[in-house]
Amino acid sequence: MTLIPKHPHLLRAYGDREGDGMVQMTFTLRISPGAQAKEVAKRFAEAHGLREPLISAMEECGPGYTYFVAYGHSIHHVDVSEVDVPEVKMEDLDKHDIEERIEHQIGRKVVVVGACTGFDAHTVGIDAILNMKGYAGEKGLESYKWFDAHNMGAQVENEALLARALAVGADAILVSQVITQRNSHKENASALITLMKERGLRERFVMLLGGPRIDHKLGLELGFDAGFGPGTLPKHVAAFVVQRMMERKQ
Amino acid sequence: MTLIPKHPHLLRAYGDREGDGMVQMTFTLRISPGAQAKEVAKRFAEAHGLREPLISAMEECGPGYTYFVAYGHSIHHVDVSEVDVPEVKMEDLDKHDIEERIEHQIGRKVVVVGACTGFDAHTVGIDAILNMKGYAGEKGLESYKWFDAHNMGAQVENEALLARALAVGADAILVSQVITQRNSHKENASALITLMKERGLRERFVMLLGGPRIDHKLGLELGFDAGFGPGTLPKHVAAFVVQRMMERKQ
Amino acid sequence: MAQVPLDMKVVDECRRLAASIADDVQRFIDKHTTVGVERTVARAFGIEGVDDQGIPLVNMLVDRIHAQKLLGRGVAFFLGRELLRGAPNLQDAAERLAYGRSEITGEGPETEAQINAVLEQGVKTALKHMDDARDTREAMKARLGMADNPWKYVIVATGNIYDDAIQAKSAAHGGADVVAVIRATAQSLLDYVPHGATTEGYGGTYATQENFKIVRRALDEASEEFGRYCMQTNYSSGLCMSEIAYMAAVERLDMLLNDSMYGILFRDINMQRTFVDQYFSRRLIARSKIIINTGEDNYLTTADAVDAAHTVLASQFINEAFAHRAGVADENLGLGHAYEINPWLEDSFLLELSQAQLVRQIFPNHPIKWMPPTKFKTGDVFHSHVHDAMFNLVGITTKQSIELLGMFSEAIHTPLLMDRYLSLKSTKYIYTAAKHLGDEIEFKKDGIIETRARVVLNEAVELLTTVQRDGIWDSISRGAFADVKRTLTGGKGLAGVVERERAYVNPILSMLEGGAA
Amino acid sequence: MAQVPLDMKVVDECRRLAASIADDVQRFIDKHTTVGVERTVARAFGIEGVDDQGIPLVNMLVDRIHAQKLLGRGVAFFLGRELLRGAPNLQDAAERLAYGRSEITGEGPETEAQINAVLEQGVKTALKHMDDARDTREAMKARLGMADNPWKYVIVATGNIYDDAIQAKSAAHGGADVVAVIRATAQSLLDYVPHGATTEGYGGTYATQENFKIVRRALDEASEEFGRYCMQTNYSSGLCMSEIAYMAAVERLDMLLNDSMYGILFRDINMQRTFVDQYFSRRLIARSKIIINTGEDNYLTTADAVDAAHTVLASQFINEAFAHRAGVADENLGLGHAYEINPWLEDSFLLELSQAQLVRQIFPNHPIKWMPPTKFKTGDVFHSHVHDAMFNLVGITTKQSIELLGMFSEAIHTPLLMDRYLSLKSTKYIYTAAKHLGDEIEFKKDGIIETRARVVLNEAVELLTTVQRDGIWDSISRGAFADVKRTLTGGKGLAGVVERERAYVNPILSMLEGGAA
Ligand code: B12
Ligand code: B12
Ligand SMILES: Cc1ncc(COP(=O)(O)O)c(C=O)c1O
Ligand SMILES: Cc1ncc(COP(=O)(O)O)c(C=O)c1O
Repeated sequence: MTLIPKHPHLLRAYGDREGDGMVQMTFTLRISPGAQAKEVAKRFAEAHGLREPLISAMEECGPGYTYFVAYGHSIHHVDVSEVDVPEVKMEDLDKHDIEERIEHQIGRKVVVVGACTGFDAHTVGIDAILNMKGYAGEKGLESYKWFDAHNMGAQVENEALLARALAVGADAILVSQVITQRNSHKENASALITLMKERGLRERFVMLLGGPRIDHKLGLELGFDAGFGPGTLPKHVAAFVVQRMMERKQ
Repeated sequence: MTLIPKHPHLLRAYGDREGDGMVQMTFTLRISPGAQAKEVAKRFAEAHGLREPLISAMEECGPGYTYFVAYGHSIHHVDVSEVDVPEVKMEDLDKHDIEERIEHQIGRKVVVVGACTGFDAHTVGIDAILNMKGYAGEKGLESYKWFDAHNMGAQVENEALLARALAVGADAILVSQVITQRNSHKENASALITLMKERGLRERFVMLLGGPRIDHKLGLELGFDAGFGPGTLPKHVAAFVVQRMMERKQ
Repeated sequence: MAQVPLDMKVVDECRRLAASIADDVQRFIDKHTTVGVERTVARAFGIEGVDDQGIPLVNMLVDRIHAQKLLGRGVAFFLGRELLRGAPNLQDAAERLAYGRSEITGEGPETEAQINAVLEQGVKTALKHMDDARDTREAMKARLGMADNPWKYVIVATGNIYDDAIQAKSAAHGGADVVAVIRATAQSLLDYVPHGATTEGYGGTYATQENFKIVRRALDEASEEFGRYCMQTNYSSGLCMSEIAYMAAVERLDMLLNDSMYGILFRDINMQRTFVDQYFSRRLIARSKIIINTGEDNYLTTADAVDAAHTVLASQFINEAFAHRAGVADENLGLGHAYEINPWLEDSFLLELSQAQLVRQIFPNHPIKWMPPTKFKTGDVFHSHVHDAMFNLVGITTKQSIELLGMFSEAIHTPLLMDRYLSLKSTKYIYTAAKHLGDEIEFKKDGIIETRARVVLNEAVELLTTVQRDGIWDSISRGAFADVKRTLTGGKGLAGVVERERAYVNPILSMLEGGAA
Repeated sequence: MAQVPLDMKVVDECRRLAASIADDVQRFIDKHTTVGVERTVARAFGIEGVDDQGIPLVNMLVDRIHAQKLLGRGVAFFLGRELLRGAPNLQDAAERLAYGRSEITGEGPETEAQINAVLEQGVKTALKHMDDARDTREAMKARLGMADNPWKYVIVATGNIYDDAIQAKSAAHGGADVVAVIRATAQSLLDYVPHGATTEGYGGTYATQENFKIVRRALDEASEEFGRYCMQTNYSSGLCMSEIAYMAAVERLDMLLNDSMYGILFRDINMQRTFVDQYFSRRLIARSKIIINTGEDNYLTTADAVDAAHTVLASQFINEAFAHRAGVADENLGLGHAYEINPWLEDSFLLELSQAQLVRQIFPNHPIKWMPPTKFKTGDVFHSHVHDAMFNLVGITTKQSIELLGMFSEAIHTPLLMDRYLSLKSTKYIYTAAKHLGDEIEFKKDGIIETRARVVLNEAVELLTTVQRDGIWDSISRGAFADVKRTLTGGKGLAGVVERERAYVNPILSMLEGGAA
């Protein structure tokens, strides 16, 4: 079924053929399975813009609750030409290059402090970036000769993090946020920026935010210099920090 | 996240808490994975009415094509009070009751002819209803003393089916349609009804449509007396035919 | 290593019975030809083209001869005679016969020797065409290398050959080793092969020579790009079984769905027609070293997979016997079976494991084709995906050769691009995570798994005994396989079956049977 | 039956080393108490209520005594003394102490014998309360019957206890045997137990006595409706470990997450505090015949599951030794382990199978708790579902006792209603389809699976040898478990640890240690 003629910028969902708009949806409604429930589910799918929806599964997933699988031809599209997303811009340097650059262009160790803040106790991400052990076979910043990396671990309060950063004269602060329930990651992170601004300290540090649901766009929105998501490697972080320090120097 | 106050008739999706509207979507877009693709996918999800969409998976599923999994809070609802669906109305009779009824109220064997029509070669469904073997441990109409069941099998043309029904003096015609690609099930089935109407034969037979994507609503829409979907048992069909024959008598 | 006990005496007995069953049919085959066989001969002689109605020249040609009740002499006879009578080449000869004003007659002074002589070059060219394609394929395989077994086999079925090509390449990108373009619904009932590239098909795409080429090109590109030979397959079955086999041979397909009885049971094609057609198709296949996939898996969609497991095994022996008679080597004999037991049955996984292992051991050199769950699939795509995972696990554990990957949307539609991607991803995970499981476990003596294997083998030998006693013709009419009954003269295509005359000429077949270069 | 070879001499050596490690700590435990332990004693005496700030009376009480540096005498001492001095009952005694104007002092004429005598009734009531709850539970279990192992354990985590109750019932409807209400993020760091029904929590719901009651009611209903006893569990861990154990005991919980070292490693709670608290909590648990679930599975989220497998096993021996010292019987000792190996590692499934089987055999009478993959889960929910299926397969094959079901949305959010439903459905399928797989297979001698089991056991005994040599305190500070390092005086809650005075009074503990009725 071709719903709309092809257009280079207009992206529609692709199932089996260009333009078929096929998407799959899963949802639960508070209704018991039956002919009426099936019709309700169809209309629910239609409300999302799915044409000719097919309810392929309808199963009671709790007393009075039904789980549905729907397929349908989505009428929606996105104009790609309108979507412009910030991406972290930096050279793809390896550990060796980075170390060289620090040695020759900064001439002293770069100091970073990292923590998983608030009530968040998920340290695996920040450890992956900072600790010797590293991530995906790549050692963390602790292993860099020209980095001085402090990892404060989990459940660190913003105040404590800032105090430590000042105490060790950090160049960059690395914040990890994993728990996203009720947007706690956004709140924690922006609270730190607010705090720093109040104290006139925001510009003193390169601020990095990271976590499984963080991307560069969100990092910027929350007032950080960058945001890093899944798959980040220590060298990406190192490269970014050094590059940003150089930029600031100029 | 409560999006909209509860209302007894207004059904919203239920994820973890009443009113959260959480739904899951999967789709493919012709774009390579990356920050831009993720944003495009988010907007695509938003276009369907998903608030705060989260793109939880983004993987290249073919050169230049990306598969996405999205979660989001759907803003849509369905007003259940507006949804009124026809359901096959009949008594829940068992084989024994049905046999008795035919014996005493009709007094002769009920003749049915069934087929899987058009190019459709999926006989398992119609066999389940008609053949001795039956379905889900329940024997088919062939096993009924008071039924005379003719199963023409697969790939039967509408003309041939009608001719046979006339030849054996059938009371009911049973059509099975399994293949739904490009709506071929609807086309085949309604073509039969058109043909019968042209010949003034529509009212002569109880007409039943069945198949995995058939429901009563669709059966009626296509001009049949009833539509039967997944899980139909031979006794349902027998009961319906007998009941409809009695109704007509009156 | 996980092995079930095998009573080789019973296995040998099965093979002996199957041989006798096939021999009986082979005697029939050797006395008959069909419109399909003759059209194939014509195609092999390079005759091509369609008229303005889209009817292939080979159909016009053969039908005309058949209308005169002369097909028992073989189309080659007439083509040769036309050459002797002055046609500049075979194509021209065919056109003269097909469209010529004068009626075709059986009489003429031409001797068989003359006919054979004048066709000699045409026969050589025909075979060279096939052999060259085969050699090109084998060279490419050798150069690029093949994936380990089980090969990951996926289907594409958009209906539009150009979309198919995109999806085929995407499949290869996702790790597929074999790509099948599913055929348009009911093409098998057409008594001709459609022509050219096609973009409209229900439930699949028409098998045409041009379509074969388009997908082969896409997969050749994929093979080079991904550095691994990617296989292509289609269907040599239905009323044009042997024509498609020929087209596949010259277009370098790697596999073909090709069964001695599938058409009879599942497409209601006449059994005489099918047996004759399958023989010729397999002769071509054997020459081209194409792997065939037989269709026993289908039995379990109409019959119960626990009760009818032995019918699959019995049929595999029969398919093997037929294939041997057509010169197909064991290593190209992909016997089919399937994971179709009710998944909610207690220990269903054990029963599947048992059957898969049994088949593996009985046919150790055969590229066994293992089919996924379909019948018990529902529209719950999540659960369906898990069901397929268990199937994959049996596949890797019992070391199946070719595995058709299950799709989580099986009960809904032919696979979407992402369905196939996810299926490949899941399969790669299972194959990796359980790579050596089969080598690492053994089955308990006389346990559920061993016992089941014994029972199935014993039931198979019993069934074969009955079939051998009654003959396959009668057995099929009693519903021995797939719970389906077909009669000797029922079904489609019987009118296209012709007794060979004594002077039947078919130099292509002769060469194939002779096995000469 | 699938068994890995077990060198019982090595196993015995592990137990001997673990005993010695635990004995060393037990000497410390026996000399200390904590604010948590004392609050628990107060709760057991029936002291309840919160002030207008929501601060529990037991906290005010204990903190006030602690502020006077008198906690080493035990809260019971002061409560008893207050009774002797005229308080009409224990509640009143507590209020006088907590809110009274006059300073609390250590001096007084009251003898230990007098104190114990005046508390006797209170102690009896306290224990009866617990014992009654236990007996009610055991009777209900016996009447309704329990599901077969592995028990299907699922979590609910809406943050709102009323939603939790709905979801708990839905889970039971879908086949769950055990329902855990996940605790609100970081409750473990609160040095008090919140009060009443709660409707706002991040990542889970507060563990409060009222919340326990609400879910127990929902599960009692479910048990009756579905004709099968449905179990409830929560967390006895963090700074209020023993208080929660008491609350769980009287509210008829069936299981508790309770580990001797989890708080130290994963919540950075001081180790002295944790060791003392866990002992008292386990004394209560033992009395109530609650099944504990230890937390070794967590180690594999921070350390690599292949490299660190032996740390899990070593820790299980240590947890067992601690539990024995607190009177917990083997049949209530649900040692934790997990399926956390990188799924893309070749033969990862075999390694998981090996480890699961090894643990099963080493702890044959223990209700082993088996945790699903989490760390390698991604947001690809389809693939995640398959990953869980393989976990389920190992669970049924190796006959784990309690299986926490994986959720396909693990990497995204706490489970939605449908996620849990689908997980239960998939698990039922695997448990049924592969029910007797474990009985039907054997492992190849000296193969990958056997070798792995041997290696893990040997590495565990080596680790235990080191830990025994250095003591657990030092070992933890060197990162022996979970790749996490903690120091003797670091972490939260150290200020709440108090050396018992010679005249320390804790008649509840005495009774529990004495095992009297
Ligand atoms: C391991 C784990 C735990 C471990 C944590 C151990 C530890 N010390 O870290 C334990 C078992 C203790 C745990 C506990 C809990 N967890 Co937990 N946990 C996980 C799990 C399985 C994996 C997380 C992980 O380690 N990922 C691997 C790392 C390497 O990935 P990453 O964090 O994305 O890091 C990478 C990038 O994001 C980036 N990055 C990360 N941080 C930073 C920082 C900077 C500056 C930069 C540049 C880059 C960067 O680089 C890293 C490498 O590429 C996830 C589920 C999942 N599969 O994602 C749940 C999960 C995160 N946990 C969850 C929950 C709810 C909890 C609990 C609250 C449950 C409870 N109520 O008890 C508790 C409490 C924890 C607390 N107070 O915070 C939820 C969160 C739900 C949500 N979306 O809010 C999840 C999603 C599970 C679930 N479905 O419920 N958990
Ligand atoms: C078995 C099967 C086959 C068998 C059929 C054997 C046979 N003789 O029937 C074989 C292997 C031959 C086959 C072939 C093909 N199949 Co097929 N097949 C299936 C499969 C796996 C199961 C269908 C089935 O038997 N269900 C069990 C029966 C009992 O259920 P049922 O039909 O719904 O019947 C019940 C009710 O609906 C009702 N009912 C049905 N009919 C009637 C009639 C009346 C009057 C009444 C009252 C009730 C009633 O009662 C029954 C009992 O409750 C489905 C996938 C799936 N899991 O659904 C694909 C499926 C239906 N097949 C499909 C396709 C595309 C094909 C092919 C076209 C593929 C090809 N190109 O080669 C071919 C060609 C067939 C053709 N020309 O029609 C697609 C259809 C896609 C679509 N939506 O259009 C499916 C969905 C698979 C897929 N994902 O691609 N198939
Ligand atoms: C051997 C064999 N041939 C052919 C087919 C299908 O072909 P068609 O539907 O075009 O006859 C199948 C179906 O799976 C098969 O197994
Ligand atoms: C033994 C044990 N206690 C407690 C917890 C979690 O509790 P909290 O995060 O509330 O400390 C876990 C986590 O899974 C655990 O394994």
